[in-house]
Amino acid sequence: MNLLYFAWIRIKMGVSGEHIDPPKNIKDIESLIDWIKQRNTISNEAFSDISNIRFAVNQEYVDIDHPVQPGDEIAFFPPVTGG
Amino acid sequence: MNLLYFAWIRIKMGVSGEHIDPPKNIKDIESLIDWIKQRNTISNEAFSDISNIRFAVNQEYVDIDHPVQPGDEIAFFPPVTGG
Amino acid sequence: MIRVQSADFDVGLELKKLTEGNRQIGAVTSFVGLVRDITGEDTISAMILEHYPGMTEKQLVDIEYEANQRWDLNSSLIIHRYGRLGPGDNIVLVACASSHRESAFDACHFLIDWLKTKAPFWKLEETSDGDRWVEANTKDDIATARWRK
Amino acid sequence: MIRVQSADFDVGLELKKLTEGNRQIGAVTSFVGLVRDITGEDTISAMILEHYPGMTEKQLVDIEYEANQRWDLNSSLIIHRYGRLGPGDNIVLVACASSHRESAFDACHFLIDWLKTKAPFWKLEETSDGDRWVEANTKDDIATARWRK
Repeated sequence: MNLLYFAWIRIKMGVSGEHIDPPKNIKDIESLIDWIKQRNTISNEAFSDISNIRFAVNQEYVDIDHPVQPGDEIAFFPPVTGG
Repeated sequence: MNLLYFAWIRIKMGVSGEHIDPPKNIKDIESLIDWIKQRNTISNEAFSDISNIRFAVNQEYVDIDHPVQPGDEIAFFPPVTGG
Repeated sequence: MIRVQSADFDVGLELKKLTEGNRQIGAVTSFVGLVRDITGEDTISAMILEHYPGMTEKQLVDIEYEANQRWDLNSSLIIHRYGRLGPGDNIVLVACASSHRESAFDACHFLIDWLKTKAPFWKLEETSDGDRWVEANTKDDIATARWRK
Repeated sequence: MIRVQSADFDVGLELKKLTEGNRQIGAVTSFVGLVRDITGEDTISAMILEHYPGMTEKQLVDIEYEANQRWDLNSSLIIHRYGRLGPGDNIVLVACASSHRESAFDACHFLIDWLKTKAPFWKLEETSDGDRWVEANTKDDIATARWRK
């Protein structure tokens, strides 16, 4: 599973992405975030306000209950400000 | 009084304009048109369908009951098709 | 600014001049009208744009002034050509620059809608079926009417 | 066509290419977004546009496809820059060509509204008061929502 971070989430995490191998019980974005947060203080802090975070799985916008599986590219970022 | 004709009205009239000195009883566009028409067949034909003619007095759009007076620049043309 | 001319215009250059030196501009919206080679069923070889010199400039100045009263624009431009034009040729350019995109869009749309019904131009098309005066389109009147306050 | 690039673009050239050889095009509407030197109370010295390579292109392709489904366009173009930009620099160009102006206007407006809420870009402003991430604007969500069918 490849995680990608953008904008201030990238800054807070200190990396632009990471390859992870999460436990089997992680089935959706929400449980993935819970797992990311419990790893260390930095991750816990970066994901403290989920209302300001958007998610994409394999480059498509998804909701927090969207399923995730091994091999997915999962991105976390603030609301976009393009244009 | 200067009359100007544009587009198919110009073609039908055979001139792009004329200087006229109409009788005193001509007070508005409507009576001016009646006077123009009674002069000859060409003018009568050119102004036969007033619903397809628009009017401007001194370069501003006006309605058919708009007053006219000596010295005015009065234009007759079809509905515009600019842009 | 408004210009009525027979010469062509360079859209890129005109847009550049419109924003030059003003860094409060965040949005530029433009409309370019071009001569099409077919309308309805006939092929068009040329279009002659006749206008009413003097009144045209007056109407364009008025229309541009109204757009600037209604929307917060940094700058605006209307260029309208007259004379003989061929398929693919530019006819008209309308451009509006503003801090924000909604003003730029609405003002530009307003201007071209009003030009269609207020600018004293008449189009004569030279077609395969002979010359033909373009008739005013009631759709244009409807488009203009929606801007009435 | 869509392009995501750090290099600047030439608006005049891009619009010319958009209509070249197609004489059914009667209307070209374009939007250019530029970096402003002030937002709110702070002076901006530069803006860094970060994006999500891969997803950006995918979203732009999808948005352009939808516009072409909804409106009868002859051609369309989206160019979005990324990287470090200064005040007055071009950020984005959206252009739509059509036989008629309403399609060109609506499609162009639709595209920029959707870009604002769907294209995965994030803006970091370097201001006199320090660096600051630009926050998403609820006005943009509202502008986008009105295009929902």
